[in-house]
Amino acid sequence: MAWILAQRAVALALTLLAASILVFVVLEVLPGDPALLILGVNAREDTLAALRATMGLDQPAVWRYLTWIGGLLQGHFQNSLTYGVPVDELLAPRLAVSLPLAALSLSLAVALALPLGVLAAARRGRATDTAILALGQLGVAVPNFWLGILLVLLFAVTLHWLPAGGFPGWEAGVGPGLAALILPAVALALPQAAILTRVTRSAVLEVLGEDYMRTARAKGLSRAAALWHHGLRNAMIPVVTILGLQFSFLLAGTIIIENVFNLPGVGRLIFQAISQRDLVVVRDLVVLLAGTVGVVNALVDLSYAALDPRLRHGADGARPDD
Amino acid sequence: MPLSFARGPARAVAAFPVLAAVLAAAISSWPLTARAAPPDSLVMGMVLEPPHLDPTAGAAGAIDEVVYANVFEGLTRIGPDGAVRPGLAERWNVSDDGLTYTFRLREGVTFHDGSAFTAEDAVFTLDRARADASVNAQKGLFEAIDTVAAPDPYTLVVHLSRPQGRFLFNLGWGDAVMVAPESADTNKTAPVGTGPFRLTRWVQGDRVELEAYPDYWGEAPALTRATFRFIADPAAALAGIMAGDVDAFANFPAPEGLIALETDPRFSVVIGTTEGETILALNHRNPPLDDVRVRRAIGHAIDRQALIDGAMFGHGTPIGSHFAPHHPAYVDLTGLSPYDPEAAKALLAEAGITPGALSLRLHLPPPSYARRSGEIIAAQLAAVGIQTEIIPVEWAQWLEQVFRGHDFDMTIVAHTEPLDIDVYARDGYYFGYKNPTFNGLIATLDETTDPVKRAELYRQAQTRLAEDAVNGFLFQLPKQGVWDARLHGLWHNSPVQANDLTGVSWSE
Amino acid sequence: MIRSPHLNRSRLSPAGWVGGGISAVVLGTALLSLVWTPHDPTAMDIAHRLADPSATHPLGTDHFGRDTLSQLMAGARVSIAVSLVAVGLGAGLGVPLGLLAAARRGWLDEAVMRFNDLAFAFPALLTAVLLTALLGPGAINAILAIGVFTIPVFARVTRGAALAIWKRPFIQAARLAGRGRARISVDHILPNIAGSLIVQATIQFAMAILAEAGLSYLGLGSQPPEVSWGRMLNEAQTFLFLDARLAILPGMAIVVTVLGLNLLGDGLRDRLDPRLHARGAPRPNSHVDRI
Amino acid sequence: MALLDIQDLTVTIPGSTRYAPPVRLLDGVSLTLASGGTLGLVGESGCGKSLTALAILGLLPDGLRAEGAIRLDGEDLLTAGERRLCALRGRRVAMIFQEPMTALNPVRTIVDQVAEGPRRHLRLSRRAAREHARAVLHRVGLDPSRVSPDQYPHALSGGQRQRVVIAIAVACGPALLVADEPTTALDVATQARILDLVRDLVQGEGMALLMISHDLGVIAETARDMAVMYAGQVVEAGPTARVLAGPRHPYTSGLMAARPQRAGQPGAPLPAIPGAVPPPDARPPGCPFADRCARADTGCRTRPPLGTGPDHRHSVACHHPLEASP
Repeated sequence: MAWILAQRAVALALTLLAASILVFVVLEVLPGDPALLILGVNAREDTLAALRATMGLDQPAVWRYLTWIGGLLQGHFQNSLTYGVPVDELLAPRLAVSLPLAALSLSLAVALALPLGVLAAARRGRATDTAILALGQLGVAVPNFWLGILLVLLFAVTLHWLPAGGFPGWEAGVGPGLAALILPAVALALPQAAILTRVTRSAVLEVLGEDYMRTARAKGLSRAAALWHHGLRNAMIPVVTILGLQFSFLLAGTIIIENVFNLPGVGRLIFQAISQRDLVVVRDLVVLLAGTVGVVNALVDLSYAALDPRLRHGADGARPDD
Repeated sequence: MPLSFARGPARAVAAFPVLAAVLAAAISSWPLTARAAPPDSLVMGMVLEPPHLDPTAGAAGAIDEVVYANVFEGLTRIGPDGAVRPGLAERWNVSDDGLTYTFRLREGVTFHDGSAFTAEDAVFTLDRARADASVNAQKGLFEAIDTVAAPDPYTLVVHLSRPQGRFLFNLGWGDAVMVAPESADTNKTAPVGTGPFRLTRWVQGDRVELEAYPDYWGEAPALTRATFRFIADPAAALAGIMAGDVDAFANFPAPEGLIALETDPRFSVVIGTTEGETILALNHRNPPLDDVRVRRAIGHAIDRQALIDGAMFGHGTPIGSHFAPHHPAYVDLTGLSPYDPEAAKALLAEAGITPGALSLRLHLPPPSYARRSGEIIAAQLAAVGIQTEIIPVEWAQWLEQVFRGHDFDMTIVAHTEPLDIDVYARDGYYFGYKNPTFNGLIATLDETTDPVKRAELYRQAQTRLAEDAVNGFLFQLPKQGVWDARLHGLWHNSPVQANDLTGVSWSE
Repeated sequence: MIRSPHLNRSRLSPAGWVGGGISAVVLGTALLSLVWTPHDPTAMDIAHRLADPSATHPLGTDHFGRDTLSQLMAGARVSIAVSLVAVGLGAGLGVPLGLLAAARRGWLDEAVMRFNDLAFAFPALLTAVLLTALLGPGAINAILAIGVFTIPVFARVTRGAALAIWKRPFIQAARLAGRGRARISVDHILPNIAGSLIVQATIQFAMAILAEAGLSYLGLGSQPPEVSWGRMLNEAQTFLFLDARLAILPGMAIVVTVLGLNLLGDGLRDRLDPRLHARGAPRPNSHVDRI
Repeated sequence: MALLDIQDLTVTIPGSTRYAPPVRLLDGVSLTLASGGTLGLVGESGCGKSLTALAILGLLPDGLRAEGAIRLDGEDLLTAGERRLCALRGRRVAMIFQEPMTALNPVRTIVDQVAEGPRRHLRLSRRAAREHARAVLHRVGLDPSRVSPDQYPHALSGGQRQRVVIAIAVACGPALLVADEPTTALDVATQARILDLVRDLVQGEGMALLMISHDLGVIAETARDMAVMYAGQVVEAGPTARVLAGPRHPYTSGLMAARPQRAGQPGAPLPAIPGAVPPPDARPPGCPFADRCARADTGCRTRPPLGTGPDHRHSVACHHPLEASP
């Protein structure tokens, strides 16, 4: 277990190192001078030079990379070029939007997909199964941003039930906050749920064909009891794998969805920062996101061990999937 | 033999989506249509968020749109009509040679931190703006200043090195607002000015909240709270104002959205003027754009009305030169470059260009007026045999590649600074226009203070540009104001980029 | 869990046929748009903008008065072209990489897999956004951005399928006969995993259509005067209150296309993918003592 | 009254199209087993032995149809409701499976899996069920000092796992124990010990045993009566000693001839009998064994044989049975 953890940590560190170098280099060659953007068309050469100096842009690239990474390792974030405040201060209020959004859509997706997937598997080949499969196919094909637009059209423009976009802030209360997040969360969740439903269905079907399910039935357990007590935990392994993979899609999805719904979250911040050439914010966010994906993948691996005792001792330490 | 799944658990699993639906219904029952703010407060929507809140250290118009006249004040201020009015300077004298300005400052003015505003602060402000290490985006405004002195706490004497006709106007810009030495360096995030409102909170990416400053020297504003919300997406902006989340947009981002709002009695839609001349800038450095016949051909190829209809949904005034139509010195020169594709083709032929042989790049910055106009112009140019490659760019790239790098053929941009016809006299300016006669006109203008003579010089300058077909002159950007019909006192026009809230109030 | 012995595995399922039909129609429309559209998809007629559907404009016009039907047809062309080239790029690099990794194993295999992990650690869209910010928006760069993320998918699938084939006796025999690893990869491995690859390509193609739409929606895909479904959606978004039709139609085009490709992919998977019998789907006879 | 009485059990799978006829997997199987008795069911792989076992437990795969009657204590299981079947499974009739490697849930401890039946059927508390399970595990030879009941299956050897499977089956003291090839997946030494355990349990607890095996040796050691199945039908049945001493069906004799080879691989063709079991959808109209039978004539290929025998205890379904030995 400890060995797996150590392996994971080293891999993650290497990934992050590669990611940081990659993003730094990309941003170095990205056209657009942040100082010029701040000072605009009437800026004079001496003014620009003065601003670049205050932003530290006149230092050599290697030095800037090292001070950046060194600072990050000590938990010290540099100041955003546009906002002039440390990135973590900028990030905190954004996370207060993006994290609840991600959590909401993820739990929505899971709450929809697991029961539907199990139901479809249990009713395999019947009308219920066919309907769920058809809905799933449709869900996979719908781009989340278009779904977002449709939801706005229906619930905001036509019915006036929910706000079309924007975020009132949590200080306005939990209710209005959640109300602002519900449509974006649904737009993010439904396509994910469609994929998850299909995975759950086939995982449960596979488990239903396992010998130990028959053993359980031979003990006198009903189909449902056998599925509940013996099937679900085994079926969860591929589902958790896909959930982990989806997390990265979820991050990407929030970038688009936050733009559709005008939510001041991390996704909008990164989009803004790229267009404003706020190199400091972009590189911090990219490394942060890559790190989050890495940590989530590691958590997925750990959850295998929680789900499957065979992996706890590293006996046959391969992933059950693949 | 029963082979189906037992019924009980099927019902149990089916309960999950039901729960979710109930949860959604519970949330949706929250009151959402209530007006966003009580009558002594205002939520103002803006398209762009200011990068920071110090108008003396950045060019972004959004900074001024939040803080100008609200948080920060200058010695003079620009009124809604564009005229210079007294600000923190109660009155002033100008010496006969036009070189010495003596300002009498208001007494009893305090900064938001409680410290008094005196002539020492004014000296500090002006010296800081023109210092070597200055990061003022409009350092050129202070170029003519020779010395600044404070003989007593309420008197400020400024000596110029040369007469400058627009000096008092310049002092009314956001870049010239008064700041205190103690807070100058932190104004970006914690602005400390002398205005009627002070900052209470800034949620980056979302909003800036202001509240009335109780010790304001002047008449207290009717509003006690004001919130600026940043909504970049036009659809979200429309939804926001429809839902009452936002009370006003000084400049609504999408002209098509106005169609729905104009017929709605809940809203006032006021189309005003801005200082934004929208032009199709041509790079004179790149042949054949150095050929006046080609530039004129481009002028004839453009159907301004189609442009205004298609890109701006009918809002906007066609222009024939680089000058705002609402200015007294404006001359309508659109007749010099009427829409005439045949004339355009003839001119191109005259310049030796075979149809389809000329291909030009068109760099388009992000605003929708530019992107949409670009698409239409590309189609119009194609009709006279000029191929166009559309290259959308972010502002950062536009500034570096187009504005400074001069690596472009054509671009569409609105020049939003007031009375900025002088940019055509600048050496090495991005479109590369060179005309000694025009430069002479501008030099004379700069030193002329007599309004009548200035107007005449402006007319000559406009005509010169139109005759030289320096750029494609498209239309004056409208100010598309939309607000709750019960709101009063918002500016109808925008002579400077500002949302002055001092006179805003709710009827009821 | 018993499959009838009568079940004919060589036939496509009805859903597969539907998917194939939809894909064919979309492809046909794209090809047709090369030679004929009801109107020039880029021709503006500002006087007749936002027109409702009529005899001249069966699906109405957009904010510049362009014919929506013609635009949708031309959009199919761009979506398919971008996706096809992107998937071709991904397969063209990913498949050899996967074959190589499976044939050589060792450090090369390890390097390929780590590269995969790295690619998966980055949110694909974020990288695509960065890439287009770096290179400028446009169809070519959208292809690059999408293609880059298709490479590891193909590499992984190829490697997995190839490894299974390498263990087969006939490959061992070929090895003993002195054939080189490269030869075996091309002559024996590739034909045996082609089914899986075709299925994967179909699915990736659908993903690429979605990705292209997403990039174009953000304004990072193909540029005017080229028409694409994603950009049509982007442009339509501000007209939501005026004319929802403009936002609904391109979205439906995307959904139908992706749906068709996914159905086709699933149908092909049932028919072509041998791994189906190994996992994921019901195992025939697992319960019954070999009837 | 017999404990288990199977009459004319036929299991069919519907045709893949509307016009295709249903395929018969089991064709008129009749078996009886008295309380406390032992019955062996033998035949090559694919003869329908396991399907018979699953039919008794009511665990036929989805889509299969069973007709005829399976009576347990006089109660017809084919018409019983699912709820009733759940109450009987594990309590009155239990089953030992062939593959100990896959028959156990990998994510639950063995004591958990053994305790589940008692908790349900014997209405024991969680704690009492676990105590019971520990005792059963000890009874099947898993000494708690050597094999912790809190282990997961993957930590156990094949033989140990099969003991757990047996423990699960016998935990509630069923009247009928169905053992489906319980030793096939095990090595020879372990096979013997597991067989001893099964025999010991059956005798000790007074259970009836239906032993299913392709191995005549296993049947000879454990069953007093036996039935030989071929292609979904019972072709010969009688007291084990009599049948083995004088097989009357050519197939039975073929099986016996093949015995010394002990085909290790299930499903491998028996060397003494040429050909293989015909698949269910390709059975000949007459005697299903006709194609492999040296004694077959044209009548064998067209007319199905009827069950006959020298007396009612030893029956055979063959047109040309071998001579009964004295």
